[in-house]
Amino acid sequence: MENSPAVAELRADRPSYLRHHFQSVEQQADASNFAMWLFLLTELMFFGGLFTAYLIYRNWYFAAFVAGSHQLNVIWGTLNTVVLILSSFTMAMGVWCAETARKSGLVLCLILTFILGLCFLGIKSVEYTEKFEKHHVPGQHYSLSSFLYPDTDEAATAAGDKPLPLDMARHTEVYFSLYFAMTGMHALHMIIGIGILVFMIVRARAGAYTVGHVTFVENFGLYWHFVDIVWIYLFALLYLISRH
Amino acid sequence: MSEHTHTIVGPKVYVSILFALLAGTALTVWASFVDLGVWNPVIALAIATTKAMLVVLYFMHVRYSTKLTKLAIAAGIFLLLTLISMTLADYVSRAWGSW
Amino acid sequence: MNHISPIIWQFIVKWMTRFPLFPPEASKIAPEMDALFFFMVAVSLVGLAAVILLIIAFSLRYNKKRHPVAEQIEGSTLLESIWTFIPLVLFLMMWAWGAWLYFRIYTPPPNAMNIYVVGKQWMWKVEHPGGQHEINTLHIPAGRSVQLTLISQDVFHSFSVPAFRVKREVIPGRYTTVWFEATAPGTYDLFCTQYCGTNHSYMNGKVIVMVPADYAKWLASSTSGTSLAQNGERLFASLNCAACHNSRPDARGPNLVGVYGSRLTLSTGERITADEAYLRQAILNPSQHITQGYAPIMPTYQGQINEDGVIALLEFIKNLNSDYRIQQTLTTTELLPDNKGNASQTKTTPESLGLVKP
Amino acid sequence: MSTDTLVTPPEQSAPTIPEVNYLTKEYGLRSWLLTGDHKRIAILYLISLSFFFCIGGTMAGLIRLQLLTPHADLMSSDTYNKVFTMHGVIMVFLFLVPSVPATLGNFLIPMMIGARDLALPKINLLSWYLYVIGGILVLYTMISGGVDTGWTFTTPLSTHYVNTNVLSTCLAVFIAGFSSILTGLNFLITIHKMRAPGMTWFRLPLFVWAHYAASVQMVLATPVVAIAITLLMLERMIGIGIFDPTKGGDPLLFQHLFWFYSHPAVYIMILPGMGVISEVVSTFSRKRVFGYTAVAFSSVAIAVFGFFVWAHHMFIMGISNYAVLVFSLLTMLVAVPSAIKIFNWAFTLYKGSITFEAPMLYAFGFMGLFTIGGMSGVFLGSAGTDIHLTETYFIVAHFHFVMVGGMLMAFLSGIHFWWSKVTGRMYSEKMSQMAAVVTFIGFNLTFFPQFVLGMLGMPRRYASYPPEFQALNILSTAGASILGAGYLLAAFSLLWSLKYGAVAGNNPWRATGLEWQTQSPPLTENFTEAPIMDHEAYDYAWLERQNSRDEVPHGE
Repeated sequence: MENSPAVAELRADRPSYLRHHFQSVEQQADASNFAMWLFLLTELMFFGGLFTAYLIYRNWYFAAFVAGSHQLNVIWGTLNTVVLILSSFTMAMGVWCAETARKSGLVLCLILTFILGLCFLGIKSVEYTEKFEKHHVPGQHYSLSSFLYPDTDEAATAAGDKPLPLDMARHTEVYFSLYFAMTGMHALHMIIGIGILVFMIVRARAGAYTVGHVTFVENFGLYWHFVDIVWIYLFALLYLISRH
Repeated sequence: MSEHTHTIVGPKVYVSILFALLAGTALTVWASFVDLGVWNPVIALAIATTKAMLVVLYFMHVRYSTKLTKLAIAAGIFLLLTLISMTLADYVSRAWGSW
Repeated sequence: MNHISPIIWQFIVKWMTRFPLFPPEASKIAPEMDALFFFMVAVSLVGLAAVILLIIAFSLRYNKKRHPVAEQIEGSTLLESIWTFIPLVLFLMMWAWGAWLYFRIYTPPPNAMNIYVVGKQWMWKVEHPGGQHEINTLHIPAGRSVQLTLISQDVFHSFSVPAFRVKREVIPGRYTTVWFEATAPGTYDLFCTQYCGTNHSYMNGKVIVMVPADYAKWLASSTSGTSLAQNGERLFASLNCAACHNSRPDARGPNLVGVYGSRLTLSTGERITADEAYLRQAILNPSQHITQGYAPIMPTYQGQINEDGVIALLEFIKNLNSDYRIQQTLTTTELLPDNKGNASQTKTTPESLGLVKP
Repeated sequence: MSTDTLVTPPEQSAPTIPEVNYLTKEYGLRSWLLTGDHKRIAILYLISLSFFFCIGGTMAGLIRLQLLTPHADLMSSDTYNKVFTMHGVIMVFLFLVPSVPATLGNFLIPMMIGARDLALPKINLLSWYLYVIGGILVLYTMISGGVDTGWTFTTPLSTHYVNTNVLSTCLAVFIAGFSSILTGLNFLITIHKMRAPGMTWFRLPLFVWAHYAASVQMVLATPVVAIAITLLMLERMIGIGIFDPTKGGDPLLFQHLFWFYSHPAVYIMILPGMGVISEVVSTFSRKRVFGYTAVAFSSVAIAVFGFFVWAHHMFIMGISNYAVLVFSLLTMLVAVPSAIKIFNWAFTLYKGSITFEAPMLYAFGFMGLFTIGGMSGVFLGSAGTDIHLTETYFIVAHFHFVMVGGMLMAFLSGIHFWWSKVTGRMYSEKMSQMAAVVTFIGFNLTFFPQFVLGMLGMPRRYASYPPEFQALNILSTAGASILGAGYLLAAFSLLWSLKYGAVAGNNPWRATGLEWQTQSPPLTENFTEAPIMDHEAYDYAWLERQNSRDEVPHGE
């Protein structure tokens, strides 16, 4: 048992973060990078179910989807898109800082990303509050008045909505079901991401990611960018395509 | 995957992508207020896809990644499109009636 | 052993008669279904026999005792192509045959008589056009194509008559149809085969196939006095449908006379056939089903009439062949359900008409 | 039956269990519950899987007892509904989906490709914990009143018409699904990135190919059921209307999303079993698998085509007739690769040198039963016959032939085959051979009558049924008791061996896989030095050369 693997682990050329079952740092980085991509593919399919539902019901209840979409605030939506793109940029810069071993730059980028993420959620909660107050949250208290009597509703008047027939107005609930399901799932991913960011900021300040082992930062970057991409599509589908 | 060499993408690329994304956002918001009929959703989705491509290729480094990563992403997107198109095909052809 | 065998024999005979191994073929489609079924059984048996024979033969010939040293063989492209190609051809045959059968079973002939079936937890309500209502039984004549128009009031059910080899999912919010032509008079099982909650296994009944003469007698003896169409006419009157659908030149709604089965152009430009499914949608979700040339002013009746009411209305619309009946709904108050002195023998309440209680 | 053909490795006259191995490296509960070792995690999975299999099996027993008589006299129909739902949920999500991958796959894939561990050991452990959490939620559901939606959670029944614990069950399925995603993800990365030098794709054992194919499906299909179930839970909790027909939603959309996973799920269940059979048939014929490439690619073909056939579960449910045509055609295509596999296994026997140990008997059982199960699937894939046969006992018999006759036989075959690698000891050959035969007989007696019942039209999920179906149901219940006895016997043989089994040695079957070229039970690191693959898979000539040199390649 002299040449037992325990001995091999202690070889000098193995950095401390290289786990025992990998042959080289490259192999380890490759594997975890690929793992992250596979995980993102599962996320893609997860949101894919929602997009499928969205496309089907938009085809069925076009008028309801247009009217529902008019209830969303494009300014908030655009602002959120910009915030998220900026956070994606700061995250990408963070990855670069980690790769080039710039510790303070990394910490700064992560903190900026964190703040921008919170901004996004803040804006989202403003939007949700608006929906809640107007009784546009699906369920027992769902109200049709914005769609049956658009004159009484600021957003609908601004968009020049005509009153929807009752049967179509009822289907706006499907739109808002999808709106809340899609943006809710997205926001959930943001919240998880922000949680991980806090953890990373603490670790980055301790210098964990600037000694050559940057896989975690890179993988988190992938996750964050993916969340950004989902939002790019949500913004187009929910806010924009029924706007004119 | 011996072809893999870890490419570090620099700030210059990131900044230019950032501006491209912001420009895309401005463009898509502007386009959405112009009445283009059936082209509105098409343009909105085309711009969204372009933005997503930029993010995937540069922010997510896929342009510099291994073939394996590219293949995996292609497989995922293909399956996503399968899910959407085959399900939609049922819904669309239901309206054609029976035979 | 001698004194036991007759007992066993009797036992077997009794079992075979009491417990059949094959369902009766009681519809025109059943032999066609069984032909494909037995074709598949035959193919399966051949395939299974091939696999089992190969295993047994090789096990006997090439076991360790007889054949101590294995010969390494890489494979054979010829064999691979054989067992790719032959199953593929057989499966494609089954696909084509099956698709043709599917087409036969779900495409009713044009002259089929129509019966409505409403599924709800946990019973089948059958409504004949003549006004006969049944629960968990379905009387039909032999030798005539019968189409069932099925809908569920709550969850998924499935209408299955094994002796006819037909089955169709009963879906909430949408009509499905199935048809059959019973060939042999008798009583057959009717099952709900889609799991639908606690009493799923009690949601079954009988299909009673009668010779046409008996069926005519049954129809006469079990009528409720008002046909579905008459019920629909009352509903039409009480919902004041004729205010718009009155076939006058200045009418706000399209003329309904002869609309059933006709080709319509919708306001979206789409061309559709006005079948049961379309008419139902036009009553419940009118804004998506506006006929070209009319304003989208029709209110929805979702929540005001239940599935029975929709069926009655449909039956009324289907049987509309002159303006006269529509005019009558405008002028007579007799038809209104709250009129106590109406001519109908049965007491009519809003619920029995198919209106939902406010 | 040649019971004594068990081959002792030539170089080991009196093998002993090595003192240092993955089981003895550390002791204590903590060393198990916090382990990153894929082999220990496999054992954890094996124990928890067996536990849930026992519960699911008990439910199956109750179902069969209930159906002994036409009336609902053992249980009320309400209880019966809960029992069969639990049986389905436990067996599908907690047993069949993780069965071979999480136990044998976990244990063997790193060893087969010459790696020290799966790529992500912590994720692997996490997947077990998720599995356990899912399992506990199912147990909670069971104790707190059960759930009666059927394992398919059909909307709107599950959203608006039952008052049982749908939420906790759905959450359990969601979490168990996550566990399955993580397992599949781990396999994919490991197979891609961790292969030993010289281990090219076409030198991989077919077991690994099959797991690769199944993993692709786990990773890409499972999230779709996750979103379907999430929407279902949201609909139940706060009343969103995506599947609710009264709000304009389409309940068929739930079916689409549910079956988009649950059809590939049956391939997730069966493909790893097929991998086991490839190994076993090759080893006990002492011959390379006939048509290695064809078998490897047929696994991939099943995985790919398996994604495009989901709507064949909805032929009578009101999808468009055109969709029926297309999905029926694709279903026929996916049947072909399975036929290819069966014939290749049969021809692996050709000119072999066959012995009949228990794993081989189970494998023969698999081949026969899977042929029947697969062919009956064609009956259901053909749109016309599907109308009559679906939703009856025919479909119950069909998937039990594939899942129990196929998957469970393969699982037992694999467990017996690799038992010596896992524990270092041999099971009792006679007992296990008997168990294999008893299981086979019991299985056929249980499920074959159900084909006839299905043709007669007996609907599934019925607590009581018309009396003319009783005879066949009695037969089925009688068979189930024999089947149960077969399982108990197999379990007894395995458990008995833990204490009394003969010490097996490194390679009792003289098999060629890398996992056999190391000690049993293996070291925590699997190999003392990184193995180099310098021969093709199933190269028995190479093995002979190694043995004639009278040395064991690794693990002295």
